[in-house]
Parts: sequence; structure tokens; C-alpha cells
Amino acid sequence: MSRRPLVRECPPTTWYFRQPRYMRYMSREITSIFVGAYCVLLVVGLQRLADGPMAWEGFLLALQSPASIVFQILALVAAVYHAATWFNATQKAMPIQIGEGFVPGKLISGAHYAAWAVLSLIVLILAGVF
Amino acid sequence: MAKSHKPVVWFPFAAGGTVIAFCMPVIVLLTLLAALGHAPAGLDYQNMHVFARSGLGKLIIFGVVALSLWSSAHRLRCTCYDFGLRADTLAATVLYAAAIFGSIAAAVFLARI
Amino acid sequence: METISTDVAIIGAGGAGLRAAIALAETDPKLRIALISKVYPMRSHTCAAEGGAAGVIKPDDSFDMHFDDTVGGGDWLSDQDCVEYFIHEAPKELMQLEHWGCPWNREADGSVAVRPFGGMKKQRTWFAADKSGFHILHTLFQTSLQFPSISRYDEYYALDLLVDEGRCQGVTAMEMRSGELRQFHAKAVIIAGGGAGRMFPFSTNGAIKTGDGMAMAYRAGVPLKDMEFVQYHPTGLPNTGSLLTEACRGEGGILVNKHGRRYLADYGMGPETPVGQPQLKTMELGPRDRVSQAYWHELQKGNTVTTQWGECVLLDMRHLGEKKINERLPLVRELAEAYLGVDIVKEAVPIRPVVHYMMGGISTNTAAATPLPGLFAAGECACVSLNGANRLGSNSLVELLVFGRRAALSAAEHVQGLPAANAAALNAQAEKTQQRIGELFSRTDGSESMSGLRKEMQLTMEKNVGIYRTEEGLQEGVNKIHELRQRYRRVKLTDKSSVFNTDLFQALELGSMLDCAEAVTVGALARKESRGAHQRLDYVERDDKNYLRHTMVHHQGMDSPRVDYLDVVITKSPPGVRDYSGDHK
Amino acid sequence: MTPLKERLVQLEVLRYNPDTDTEAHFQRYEVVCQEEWVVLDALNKVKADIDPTLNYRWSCHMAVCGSCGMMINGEPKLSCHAFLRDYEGVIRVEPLAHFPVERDLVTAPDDFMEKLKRVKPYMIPKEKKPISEGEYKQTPAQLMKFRQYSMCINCMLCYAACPQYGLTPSFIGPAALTLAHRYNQDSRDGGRAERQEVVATHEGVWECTFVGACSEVCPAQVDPASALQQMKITSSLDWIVEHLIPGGKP
Ligand SMILES: Cc1cc2nc3c(=O)[nH]c(=O)nc-3n(C[C@H](O)[C@H](O)[C@H](O)COP(=O)(O)OP(=O)(O)OC[C@H]3O[C@@H](n4cnc5c(N)ncnc54)[C@H](O)[C@@H]3O)c2cc1C
Ligand code: SF4
Ligand code: F3S
Ligand code: FES
Repeated sequence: MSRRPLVRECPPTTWYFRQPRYMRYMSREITSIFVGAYCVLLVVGLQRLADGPMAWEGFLLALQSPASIVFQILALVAAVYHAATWFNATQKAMPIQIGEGFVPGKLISGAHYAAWAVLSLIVLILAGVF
Repeated sequence: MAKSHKPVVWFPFAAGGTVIAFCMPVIVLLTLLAALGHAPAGLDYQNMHVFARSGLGKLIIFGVVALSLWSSAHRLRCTCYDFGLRADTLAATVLYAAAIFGSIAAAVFLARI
Repeated sequence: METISTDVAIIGAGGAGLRAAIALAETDPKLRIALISKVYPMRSHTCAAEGGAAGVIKPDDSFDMHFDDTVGGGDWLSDQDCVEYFIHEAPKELMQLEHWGCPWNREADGSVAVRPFGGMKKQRTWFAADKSGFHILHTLFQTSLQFPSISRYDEYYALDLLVDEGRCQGVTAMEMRSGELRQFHAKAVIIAGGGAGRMFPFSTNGAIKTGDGMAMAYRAGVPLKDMEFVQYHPTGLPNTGSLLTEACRGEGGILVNKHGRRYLADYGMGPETPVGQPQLKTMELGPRDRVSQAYWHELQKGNTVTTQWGECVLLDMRHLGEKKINERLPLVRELAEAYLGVDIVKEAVPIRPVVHYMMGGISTNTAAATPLPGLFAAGECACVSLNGANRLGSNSLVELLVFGRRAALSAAEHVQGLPAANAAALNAQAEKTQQRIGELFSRTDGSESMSGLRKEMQLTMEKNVGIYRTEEGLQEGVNKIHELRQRYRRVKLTDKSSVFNTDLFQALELGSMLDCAEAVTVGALARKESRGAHQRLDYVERDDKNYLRHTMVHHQGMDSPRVDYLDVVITKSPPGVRDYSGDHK
Repeated sequence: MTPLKERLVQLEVLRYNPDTDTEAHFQRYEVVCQEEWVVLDALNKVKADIDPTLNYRWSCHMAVCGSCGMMINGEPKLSCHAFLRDYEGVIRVEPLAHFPVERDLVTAPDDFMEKLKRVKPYMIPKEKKPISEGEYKQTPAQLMKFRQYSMCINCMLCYAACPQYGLTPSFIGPAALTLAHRYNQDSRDGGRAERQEVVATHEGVWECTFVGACSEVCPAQVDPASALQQMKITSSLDWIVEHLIPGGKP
């Protein structure tokens, strides 16, 4: 009698149900579906813009369909979730050492959040929202 | 094992991820406002046209669209694998091709403006 | 049975075994090295060492001072030629580790930093935060990965030495994952099997420290030396026995009793030094034996604090402040917090003495050679007579390096031009091991439970061979261990499987511990004096006339062992008074 | 004196004996434990008093030897650092995920050991010098740059946590790559180029999708996820230098 190690496979299609943190990871990854789809929408919008004022107005009007509204809400959630995970990750990818210590991760991420807020605000102002 | 050429796709992915994080939420917010019937003045044809015709505007629009497309395509490729789709080459080909196609389309449309 | 031929077999892949392996590989790349260990190298207990490693490096220090501290700390039972060799090699070895990448703490100018340690007159303890042993072990292990001539046999449990024509020529070992026995034919064997603290119920030692290496040599006819000297560390967590490093006191922690008194002042280590300004070799920086013994006296006087884990004294580090604690003692903070729920930044920690280290072991000389040709030993399992009657904190990690390397050099020399082994004779011996294991498996009339025997042994050791000893108690201990050894022959295996049978390994380990325990008790009974860690209430004085000698215990099968003595080597420091009061200069 | 609080603990332990079993099964044990104990203490009590045939590894009981990793309620943990007070109800104990099970809670770490070796986790000095010339100078700041990454106890919890390792076993994995990073970041070392031959391959950092689970379970706060992301960035910069700058050498 001898060794017969038991291999317990990681189920390739359902593994992410095993731990809540895997679910969190998958939700982060899935944001790409919505963001990707939204990018396609942007390209279509560009086309309409190129086609002239009528087309553009039609595009804006089409956006108002219920399906489009639902989609954009989802896309917004996805984009914001993506942004949060991305900024939280910056402290891991780019730690900053000053002397013996490291700049606290929260500070690095926090700076990103702040820049994000400022940038968004500027865009909103330029777009004439306020 | 040879060194990987992954950086070719990963670098634009990382750049795109950053662009998405910073820009996408506010852009979606703007179109969502439009969808809800409160389109801000900035989305008027006139304003959009002026913006998209300027060199800087073209550059910004193209940069945002192309990088975001690429980033999403790359992430989707990984996600396919995570969901158990083992045909990685196929997924990569289709998704990257779509991203490139989208980017070219964006460039063409921008050129026409 | 599969035979593995090699030039040198090393048993144990802790600090000593790994250092030996690397030294062999560097000395002669053609040598085949088999590194056998019952755990993966990085699990070896060297990883638990916290405080640091001593080596003279700073300009205000000198070899003579390290010599005096070691010899005096060892209560003059150290062989002084050995100490001499050791202190000179120590800085070289520590520097070698630096070159291999060990993350030693640094001074602002980039040079290596040192910290104060108990019993040392100068700051000479190199440290890597409070994970010094961990970093030493991992640096050695990682360094060893680059040498193709080192073949590792991880999770192989070594059983018996193969001895033919008066030379040690190999060892048998069981591959734990298959349960298959292998014989290693080697021109030389180095034992680096670590200590045996698990003989005691309350110990800082990991589960693997069961004295297998000592027992193996002992059964092969090599005497065990000075086994009665068992070091208690004064500051263990009262529930798990986990160690709070001596560096706690080195950095300025103080010991107080239930009245808040720094009681060490009452036991010849005073006068009190100002809180937070530790003074070398005084008060809290007295040697381990003295500090542990003071606890015992406080206990007798009723001055200890009663906690839910038993009688304790308090180790107070609050005055060090959070910053210094996090920087220098992060592990201590974490251990106390996790296992005891005490934050050392805010509270004093209850602690008590705990069995820590075996000064005794396989008898070796300064060349790390045992009396059996072809057999070498290094590390805690060996007694090269560096530590004498009481080891100074931070000398042991260096001992692993210095004598691990020395054993390798000696072995490399020994294997030159040796005649081929008589394979048949070795086979026959290996068969005996096979039979021994087979018998253990097939024993159906076994009446003794392993955990039961183990418990009895541990209680006996604690009760009869503890910090203070008496004739009566020791005699009882000798009798009891002897009885347990007899009863061990009827120990029963519950698990008869082949793969990773830890029931079997625990049984074998128990056998090793019982052998070692017998040497400890017998040696202690015979030594009618008090010296270092061996303190007798009936013979309170040191007796240089009769006992300035090493105890040598010889295995006699199932009979009681034979004890004889070997003179201590004294070169320049005649026995003197150990002075740990503030007056010493 | 406050009495020790006792508690009846129920353990559900995965059992597998290759000599007799074709599959693994769970076995239930009930042991009286002290409230402040860790799961390992409970297992030790089971082994000593109830079932000597239960097998698992442990040694130090202070979270430093790295041998006692197990899945406890589905989470990779050091059993000597998993406090009973943090669990309610039945505690489910399984061998570390993603490694073959030799027996009961004992897994085969061969794959990890082999990978560790591949990343050359040892000093390849920038310039060799003899011991007699003393130490390589290193400031405290330079030490801090890599110290965190040198704290890895090789417990493999991160491998059990990383789904990418589970899905793609050829992935070098968090701990081994982090050790490569540890040496790369050491001011005394000059071996980065050699290590890149492994680090920058597909099986190296590029298999990591930044799940981050490795860092969440790491008992030694090594933060392998951080190390791997940093290595991706530097490996990408290498690639640019190598391929886009004429004559560029990373
Ligand atoms: C908690 C703690 C803290 C300490 N702190 C310090 C300190 O600060 N400074 C200092 O100088 N010293 C310290 N010490 C002492 C020092 O760490 C030890 O003495 C030293 O690490 C022992 O090393 P070693 O190589 O001899 O044995 P170990 O590291 O214990 O290794 C023993 C090896 O032998 C192998 N082995 C054993 N039996 C068998 C067998 N039957 N078959 C195969 N292989 C076997 C094991 O697998 C292991 O690889 C400390 C000790 C402890 C317990
Ligand atoms: S990185 Fe952390 S989790 Fe992974 S092996 Fe090292 S210590 Fe364990
Ligand atoms: S969990 Fe795995 S995917 Fe990367 S960040 Fe950690 S290695
Ligand atoms: S027993 Fe050593 S890490 Fe848990």
C-alpha cells in the first residue's frame, strides 16, 4: 500500500461561490461587461454626432427609452464600483516609501478619490449641469 | 519558458482601467441625465460638435473610448476564463478584435466630424 | 528496502543542518549530500527563535568579554577551548549570513545593529526584529536551494544509525508519506536533530523537538553529555508556553511581583536600575537560570499573581511606548494579544518560567566529532560544551552556524579516501530497524496508550526535574522514567496505516524522549551540587572539587544507564563567582 | 482567580486514508475545550483522547513555522492561530485547498516547493566581496523596502486562497513570486534579470488577475498581492524598454 493522493479539483465554472471574497472579485470583473457595452454606446453616439444635428437629437431621444435608462443606471453602478476598486488598489500597486516608513495606503487611495471628485466636478461644470 | 508578451495587452488595460475609473462615472452620469430628460447644455449638438472638432477634443474622446474599450475587452477575456470558458485564444481574438474595431470606428467617426 | 548512497547524510534541516549542508556543498561541490528531515526545512524550530544571535562586532566590545560572559554564564562548565573557537567564528558566521541576505536590523549608517541581551556585558546581539531565528532559518534554506549537490529528503523520519567496523556509515529513515523505510549509506553522518524540550509539559519548544537525534546517537553507543542542565526561560506565556523573547527585557521591560516590587533586586541582581534604562548583566538582564530561580522563590513566598492560568509574575513593558514596541517587539505584542488577550502597550503581561533549551546533548568535541568515528553532531542536539551549565541567550543561534559548519568541515575531511562500505552488513542492520517497526505495527497485546505514557513522562519531568531538585524527587524521577521505559515496550499503535501515520511517529518520538529523559534524570541525581540550571535544594553550593566535570551518560539497553565523567577544559578562566549585581564592573 | 471557561466544541473534519478509502468523508468529533484555545488545540485533544488516527501537521503553536495551514469553515487559516472564540456551531476543518491530499489534513506541498526553487529566492549579489570586508551597507530605509516581503512563513495559505492557482496549477503563485520580489527589492541584490526569466513568463505574474485573496488570508501580513502588482508594472516597463527602445536592455 502506498501513496494515493486525493486531488480535489477547483470547480472551473462554479468556484466563485466558495467564498464571499470571490464573489466580490467576480462582481468587479463583471463591471467590464457594462463598461464595455457602454463604450459601444459611446461609439454609436460618435457616429450620430458625425451624422449631423438631426441624428444627434435622435440619439439623445433614443437614450430616453426605459431599457436605455435601466442600462445606464447599471452602467453607472458598474463604473462607480470599478472606480472604487481601482482606487483602493492603487496603494497596492504603487506604494510610496518616504524614509523608513511608507505613505499610508489610505492616503494614496484617498488622494485618488479626491482627484476623481475634482475631475468629475469640473466635467459637470463644463457640461453645464450646474 | 519564454518571457510573456502580456505587457502589450496589459499596459493598455491598466491605462484603460485608470481612465474608466476617473472618467467613466461622470460620463455615464451625463448621458443618464440626458436619458432622464435633463440633458445638460453641454450635450447640445452645437457644443458637442465644437468639442469633437477641436484637436484636443478628438484626442480626449478617442483616448477615452479606445482605452476603455480595450480595458473592458481584456477584463472580459479574463472573466470568460474565470467563468470556465477554456477557449482563451478564441475569447481573446474575438474581444480584442471587437475593441480594435470599435476604436477604428470611433476614429473614423471622429475624422468625419 | 531501497538504498540511497551518499557521501554525507545530515539528519535535521534546522539552522545547524542547513548550515552544515551549505558548508559541505561549498567545500566540495562533488560531495553528494543527503539532507534528511522529518519536517520541511522551514518548519524546523529554529524559526521560533526571536531575540537574536551574539557576535562581537562593535568597537567597544572584545572577544575576551564574550569569552568571559559565556564561561561565567555557563558557571564554568563550558570547555574553554571550545568557547575560544566559538567566539572567534561567531562574527564571521553572522557576517556570512548578512552576505546571504539575512535582513539584520541596521544602524542609520547602514551597518549592522546590535541589542543588549541577558548575561551579556556588551551589546553584541545581532537581530532581525524579533524574528531572528526565523530569518536565519529562511535565509539558510533559501541559500541552500542554489546547490544542486544537496538532495533533500523532506519528511523522512530518521530511525537508527548504521554502524559497521566501528564507524558510523549511514542511517535508516522512513518516508513519511509512503511509510516506506529507506537506508542511507553514507561515509559520514551529521546529526542536527534539535532539542528535546517536549519531555516537559510546559515548553517553548515546538512539537518536533523530541530528542530523536540525541536518542539515535545514544542508542548507537555515543554518550549524552550534561543532560541534567535544562534551561528554563523566565518569560513564557502561562497558557501556551509561547516565549516572550529576552529582548523584552533587553529593550527595558521589567519584572514585578504582585506587590509591584522588582523582586530581582532581592536575589543578588540588584540594586534596582532605573525603569526603562536596562543595565547589562544586572536586574532583568541577569542570566536565565537566576531569573527563573527568582520566580520559584517568589512563588514560595506567596508573592506571585494568581491568574486563571496559574501563578505568574508580571512583565511590564508599558513604559517602552507603542512606537518602540512596534518597531522592536512586534511579535511579542502580537503573541500576547492573540493568545492571552493582553496588549503589552497598555498592560503588564503575566508570565512564568518555561522549559526552553537543552544545554546537554550528544557528546562532541570542538571539531563537532562524537566519539564514534564518522558521526558528527551540531546544534541543540549536540553538547560541544559551549553552553556549560547555563546557555546565554543568543549564543545558541550562533552555535548552530559555527558548529554546523565545523561538523561539515570535519565530515568532509573524514570521507576522504574511506574504503567502500560493506553493504551486506549495513543491510542486515537496516533489516533490524525494519523488524523493530514491524513489531510495533503487529503488536496486538499492547496495553499502554501513547498519550497516557507521554503525559506521565511529562508530569514526572516537571515534578521531579524542575527548576529546583532534591535527592528524593530525583530518585523518584529516575524510578518513574525507568518504569515508563519498560512500559513503553507495550505501547500500542491505534493507527496501522502506511501513509503519514503520525500515531506511529509520535510513538517513535515518545521512545526518543524517554531515552533522553532517563539521561536527564540519572545525570541530575548523580550531580550532587548546584550549578547553573541544575539547582538542588539539598546541595546548594557549587562543588568544583567533585563536579567541575561533564556528566556522561551511556546507554545500556533496557538497563539503567551508566554514568561517568569527563573533565572540563579550562584554559584561562579559573572558576570564579558569578556576579550579576549592579556592583560588578 | 477567574475559572477557565470551558466549551463543548464540535468539529467536522475531512478524513481520507489512501490505504482504505477511495473518497474523503467528514467525521464529527465533540471535545471539551477551553474558550481561549485555538482549533489546533482542539485537534490535539481529539488526537490524544479520542482518535489517534487523525493526522495533521503542526509544530510551533505560535504562527511562525507555517505547518498547520488548513481550511477552517472554508477559509485558509493557520489552525494554531484560529481562535475558538471566533467560531460558533460546528467547525468544519479541511485540508488546504488546491493541494493534493496525502491523508486527512495532510497535503502534498511538492508543487509549491518546486516553484519556490524556480524563482531563485537567494541573494545574487551585485558585487561579490569576501566576508572579511564586512557587511554590505544597508540603511534602515533600504531594509524597510523589502522587509515585509521577507516575512513569508511559506504556509501556503495564499495558494489555497488564490483561485487562479486552483484553476491554473502551473501559476508560480503568490508566495514564490513575492519572495522573488523580496530579493529584487533588496539593495544588496543584483539578480533581478535572472529572476525575470521566471517572473515575467505567462506562468509568472501574468497569471494573476489581482483577486487579492492571497493578501487577505496571509497570516504574516506579507501582502503578496501588492508585490505581484508592482512586479506587473515593472515587468511591463521592462518589456517596453526591451522591445520598443532600440538596443534597450531592461
Ligand atoms: C522559542 C525559542 C526562542 C529561541 N530564541 C533564541 C534566541 O533568541 N537566540 C538564540 O541564540 N537561541 C534561541 N533559541 C534556541 C535556538 O533557537 C535553538 O536551540 C536552535 O534553533 C536549534 O536549532 P537546531 O538546528 O539544532 O534544531 P531545529 O531547528 O530544532 O531543527 C531540528 C531538525 O531536526 C530534524 N529532526 C529531528 N528529529 C528528526 C528525525 N527523527 N528524523 C529526521 N529529522 C529529524 C527536524 O526535522 C528539524 O529539521 C530559541 C529557542 C526557542 C524554542
Ligand atoms: S505570503 Fe503569506 S500566506 Fe502566502 S505563504 Fe507567505 S506567509 Fe503564507
Ligand atoms: S489571490 Fe491570486 S490572482 Fe493574484 S492577487 Fe493574489 S495571486
Ligand atoms: S503550528 Fe506552526 S504555524 Fe501553526
